[in-house]
Amino acid sequence: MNHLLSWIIWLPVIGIVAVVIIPRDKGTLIKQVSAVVTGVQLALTIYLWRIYDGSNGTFQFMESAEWIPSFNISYMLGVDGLSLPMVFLMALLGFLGVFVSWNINKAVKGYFALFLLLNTGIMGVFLSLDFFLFYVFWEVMLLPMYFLIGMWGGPQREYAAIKFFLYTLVGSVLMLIAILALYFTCGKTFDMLVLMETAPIALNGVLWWGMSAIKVIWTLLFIGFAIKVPVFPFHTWLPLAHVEAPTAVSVILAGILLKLGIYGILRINYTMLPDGVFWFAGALAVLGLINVIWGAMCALAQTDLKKLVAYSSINHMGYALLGMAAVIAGSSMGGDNLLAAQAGLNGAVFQMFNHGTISAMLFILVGVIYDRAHHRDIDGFGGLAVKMPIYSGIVALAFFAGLGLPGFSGFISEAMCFIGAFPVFRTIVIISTIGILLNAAYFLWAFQRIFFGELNEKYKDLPEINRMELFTVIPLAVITLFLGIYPRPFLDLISETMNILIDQVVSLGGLVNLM
Amino acid sequence: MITGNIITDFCLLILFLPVVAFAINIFIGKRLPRQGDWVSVGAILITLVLSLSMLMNMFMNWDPNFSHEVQFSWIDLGAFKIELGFWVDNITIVMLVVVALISSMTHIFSLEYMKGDIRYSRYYAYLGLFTFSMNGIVLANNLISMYIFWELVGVSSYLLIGHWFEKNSAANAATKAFLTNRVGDIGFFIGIMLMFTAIGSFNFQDLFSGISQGMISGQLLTLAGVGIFLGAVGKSAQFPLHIWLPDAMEGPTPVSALMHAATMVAAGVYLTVRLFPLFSPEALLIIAYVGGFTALFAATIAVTQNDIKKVLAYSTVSQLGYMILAVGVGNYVAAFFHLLTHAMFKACLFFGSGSVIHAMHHSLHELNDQDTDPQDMRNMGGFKSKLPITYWTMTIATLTIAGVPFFSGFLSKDAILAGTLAFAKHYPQHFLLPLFGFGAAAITAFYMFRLIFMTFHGEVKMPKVFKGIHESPRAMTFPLILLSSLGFFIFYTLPYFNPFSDHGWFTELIQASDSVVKGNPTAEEIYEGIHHAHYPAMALSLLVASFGIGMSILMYMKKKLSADIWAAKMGFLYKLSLNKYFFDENYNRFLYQPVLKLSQAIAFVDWDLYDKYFINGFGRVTKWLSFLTGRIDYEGLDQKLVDGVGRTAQGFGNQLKNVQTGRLQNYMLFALAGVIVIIVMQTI
Amino acid sequence: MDSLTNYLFVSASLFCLGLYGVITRRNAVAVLMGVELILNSANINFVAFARFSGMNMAGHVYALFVIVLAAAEAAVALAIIINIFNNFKTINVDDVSQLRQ
Amino acid sequence: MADLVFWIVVGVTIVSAAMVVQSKQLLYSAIALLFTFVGVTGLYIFLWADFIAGVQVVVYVGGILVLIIFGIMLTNKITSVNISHTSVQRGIGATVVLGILAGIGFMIINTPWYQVAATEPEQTTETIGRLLMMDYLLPFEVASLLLLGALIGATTLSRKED
Repeated sequence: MNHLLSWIIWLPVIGIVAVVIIPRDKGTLIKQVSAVVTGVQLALTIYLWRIYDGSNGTFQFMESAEWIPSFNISYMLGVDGLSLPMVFLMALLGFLGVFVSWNINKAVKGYFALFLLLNTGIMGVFLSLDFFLFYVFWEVMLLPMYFLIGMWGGPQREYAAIKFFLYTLVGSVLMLIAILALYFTCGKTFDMLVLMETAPIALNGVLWWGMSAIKVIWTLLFIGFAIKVPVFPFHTWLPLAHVEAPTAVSVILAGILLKLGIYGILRINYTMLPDGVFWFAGALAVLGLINVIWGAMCALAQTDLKKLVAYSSINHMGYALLGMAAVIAGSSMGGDNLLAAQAGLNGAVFQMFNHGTISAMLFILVGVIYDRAHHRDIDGFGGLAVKMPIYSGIVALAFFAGLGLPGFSGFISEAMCFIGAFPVFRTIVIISTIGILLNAAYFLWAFQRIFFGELNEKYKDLPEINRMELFTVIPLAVITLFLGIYPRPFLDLISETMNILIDQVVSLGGLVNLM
Repeated sequence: MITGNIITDFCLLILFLPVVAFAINIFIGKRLPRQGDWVSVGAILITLVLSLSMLMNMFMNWDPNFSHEVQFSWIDLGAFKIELGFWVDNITIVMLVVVALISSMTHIFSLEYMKGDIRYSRYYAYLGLFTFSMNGIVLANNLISMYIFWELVGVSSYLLIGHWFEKNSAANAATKAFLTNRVGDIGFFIGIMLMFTAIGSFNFQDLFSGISQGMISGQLLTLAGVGIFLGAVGKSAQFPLHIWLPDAMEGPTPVSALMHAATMVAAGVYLTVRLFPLFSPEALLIIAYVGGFTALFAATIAVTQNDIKKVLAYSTVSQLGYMILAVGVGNYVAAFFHLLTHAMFKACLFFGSGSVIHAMHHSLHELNDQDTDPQDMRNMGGFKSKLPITYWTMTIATLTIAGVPFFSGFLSKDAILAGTLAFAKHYPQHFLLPLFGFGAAAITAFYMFRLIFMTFHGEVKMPKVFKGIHESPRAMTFPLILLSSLGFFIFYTLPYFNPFSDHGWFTELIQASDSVVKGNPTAEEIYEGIHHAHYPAMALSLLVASFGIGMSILMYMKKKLSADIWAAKMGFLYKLSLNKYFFDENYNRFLYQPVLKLSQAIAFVDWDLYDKYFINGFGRVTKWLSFLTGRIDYEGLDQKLVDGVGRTAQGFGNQLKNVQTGRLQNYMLFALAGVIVIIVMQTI
Repeated sequence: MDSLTNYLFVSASLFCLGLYGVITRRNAVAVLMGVELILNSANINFVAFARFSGMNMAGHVYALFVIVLAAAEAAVALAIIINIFNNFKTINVDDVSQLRQ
Repeated sequence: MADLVFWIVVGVTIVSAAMVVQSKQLLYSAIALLFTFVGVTGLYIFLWADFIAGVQVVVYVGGILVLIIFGIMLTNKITSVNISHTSVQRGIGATVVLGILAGIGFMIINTPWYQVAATEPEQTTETIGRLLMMDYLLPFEVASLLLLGALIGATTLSRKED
């Protein structure tokens, strides 16, 4: 397997071809084919995980081919400790997503073709090392998402889809400008590896309109990625899109798409604009704080279960932002506190992964109850624990994982983010620990309203969660639990890459004060 | 003689056997014979045996400095490392025995008490989880594992308190317990972060040595200490986070016994005991005041409660306040001693109350009476004859808690009070602390006997119910007998037999270590102070205890003083106490509701204002702009400018129309003429 | 007669005459004849250039193709003319002005 | 001698061509066209293009001309002797055409033509055949397709509608 990464990216495209060929009326066959394709993809990523050398944090399994040589654009792929967990997560959620979508009966062919295309787009973003390719995949991913929300979504689907699309499009336009700015200032190349070396030097001291070029590019890229994360003022597409999207798409949206933002910031902003990291870290921490508190407060007030989970995503991403900001602790300005930098950055990436599994679990579970009761009003249930003991047990597990209970992976990553950010942003972290409490408050309060108390007579015949649904949730629960008890398999895999990243930021950045 | 690796193995078994039982019961418990209770009971009995063998080993070693530590690398990122592990010393071993003992008693007691419950196997599973979490705290050698199990204790208590979740009150109590604990946990976590940032390790020994090297000191250290203590405030239900504990009585009574004697609430005290060396003098002072105040404050509430379990609940809060107070004045060994004795008698009292409630419940059930509260002491009275075993065991436990000589409570309470007295002697400005202590002791004696008298003595209040009361089965009386007998002083003073001195294996094997913070008195100095305060404290405590008991006898047994008249006389105070100083109401009004309102306001701002007007505003502005540009484009540009061009062109066209003959040949001619022109021009 | 220019002049004359016919004639068949003249003039050029550049036979081949083309063109054009005649009863090009505005 | 014959041939060609475009009678034009074709054939012979000359006779004289005459016959009632055959814009047309002729003539005279001397080949048919079958096979096939297309097209177009 010399082209393992290419296979992982393009396998779903083969699936699309197959799905398109299969006649319209054979819905089950389409679903089976999609399951097989994503299953093979998952197997490949597991294989990739196994043969990836964690002790060497650099890019591995590189592939490179000329694409548009006149603009120095190439087809370049590679995987490191930052992208590998995301690739695995995508493959896993893509595979489970097929089973979550098993109940889809409207335009099955189109749905699964788009679903697979989404898979390819996201995989491509995570694996491409060429900036142009990155951008192309970024846009490829957008389109199926738009249609998936817009065609298979809830009652407000068109509004949600357009909102999502416009929001993200604004982000990608800003990103494109930044990409081009980097291209023209740093030796006309889209090669990320080259840019990582040249950009910090080439941009040093460059002024545009009286402002440092680094600041300009950083801001453009940051807004582009922040919309995806979503960071506080750019977050309102998320609840709507999550609520309106079909379950499997919500799963992908929360599980993977949000990670693209942070992945982009770490992969591009951090490596290419290390000076900007020092300029922006404080703001990043403040935004993290706002995300944590704002998201939690909004979640507390929700009566729609899915919206609650959506706001919890905003809340959880705040922790990752805090952890990311901690990287400056590693520099001489931050007190040479390498411990904090490592804890923060690893925590942020771990948090990304954990939020991927946990929120996916939450969305699947919300989907389960929605399928049965046809509404998601938290106050409209009551006492379901009597009727659905297994379901309530799993929801309890997911909620506890979501509120950062030790024993679940979310706890470790949140704790690491906090511990990492603490030395540099003491006050901010102390305030944001309130988030831990609010986190527990909204989850437990919702849990109590849905499952405790007297059984609502309307739902005395509600069927228990079925096998197919259990099958989609259990792998996620097992991963969450396993990594919560023993996180080393994950952290050993990423830590070397994070060390390289810290080194890049610390050694190249923060040396000059930006204008 | 067990050493080294074997101890590690024992600890691993003790830690993980309950959680294995949990896993078995939660997944397949329902399908096992007897719903799998034997799995849990078996597992906990094995841990009890293992703990006891470790205790025996401790006796055989007789080494006050025994210490054993193992750890493994949990997270290793290069520079950032977290190592989890065990730290076993004599305190750990004693605590393990307490946990295993109380937990196994709870398991046995529940066999009868919970018989026929709809979620019987789940109940046993949760008990296992609870025991596991507590053992994790006991064995922890670092702040992170401490915190992990700390939270797990929280979640197990959530599950158990909410066991009967069909009742809204139980569901509320569970959520409240978890959230209140989380408030404390936040402080704990901040403390952990402060410590780690300064010292770079989570390990207790590293922390101690780091602090003694001055890596963290002054205000920061105080802050870290207070933060960690806040965790204990939450778990041990100290003022002002005590509110969850009385509500937690919604859980099954054996759970209350487990929670209040050995696990949950003991965790907070255990934490402060474990980390005593790192508290700065200022932090200790805060601890002392919080503890002392809680002790008195909770006792005053307990006086007026009528629910038998509520009385015990506030009594627990009060007793925990005692322990915290002891830690605060530096006498942390006494605190741990009291934790140990308290575990026995409080478990016994809860089991006793459970036995009473069980009997009441059955009787009411037979009468088909749904309205009478089986926990209300006003419905009881004269049960002495019907429940002899329960009566005697509870009386022994009450004597123990009241601090009557020959019982263990006397010794441990005396040690605490001596510590406070010595402290106040040294720092006369803190004279309040011993006052808290002695005041609470008096009130404790009073309300505990009030409980005994109201329940077991006096006239029968409800004859119908009374008729149906029967002594509980053996599985329930056995723990009562065992635990009440452990209330005798002898078990704590061996190999000595002086009922007025706590000198014994405990004091010999568990010795205070010095604080690592400069400015704190050394263990030696504290010991000296206590030694001098020992006899005055003993005399005083005997005095207040007999005062309390005497008052109680006068009021509730001899009826010489009417409780009602006194209540009326104290009017306002009585009301305050009865309503628990309106804490829940005020928290609700000034904390929960405002937070909820704020959250709704924020959500409204986020969704209905920010998103709808600001974000969508962009869309609207764009739409308006596009409309405007559309207008400009069409009416201005298109109609005037572009069409103007068009009209001009039309004019020309009209002129040129004559050229357009429509004859192909004409066109060709013109084309050729053009060709000629080109040729000519080329040539020129 | 062995001079290239002679042939070119002949060809040019034929071309111009053909052009004149195409421009001036009203009868479609006559226009067609003019076209044939033009094609012939082109052919003369091909063959003449072939002869005076060392008997390059490619010119002959092109001439051949032109003839083939002319035959096809004539056939189709006449068919169209007949069709037009059947529809309009005239073959005068400027009478057939349905497309004229 | 050969020169004389050459100029006679040239004269016949040009004069008959002029008659084609000038004659008032369409039928005369057609007959004049025949002479033009024959004259061009003569020129081909002077140019050592024996095969092309043969093709010219066969295709033009035997094919196209017959076709044109058929066309004339079909589109004009055979009884009407005077086939309407008028011309338009003669004056301006002649001027323009003369202008073009002047231009071309100017060009012919002033251009330094590339010339290579050659001997008369025995025959050209074989060479042309080789070329057609090898170098120009594709155009050849395309041309045959074109012819086929034209054939079918012509048939369809002229078919009387049922």
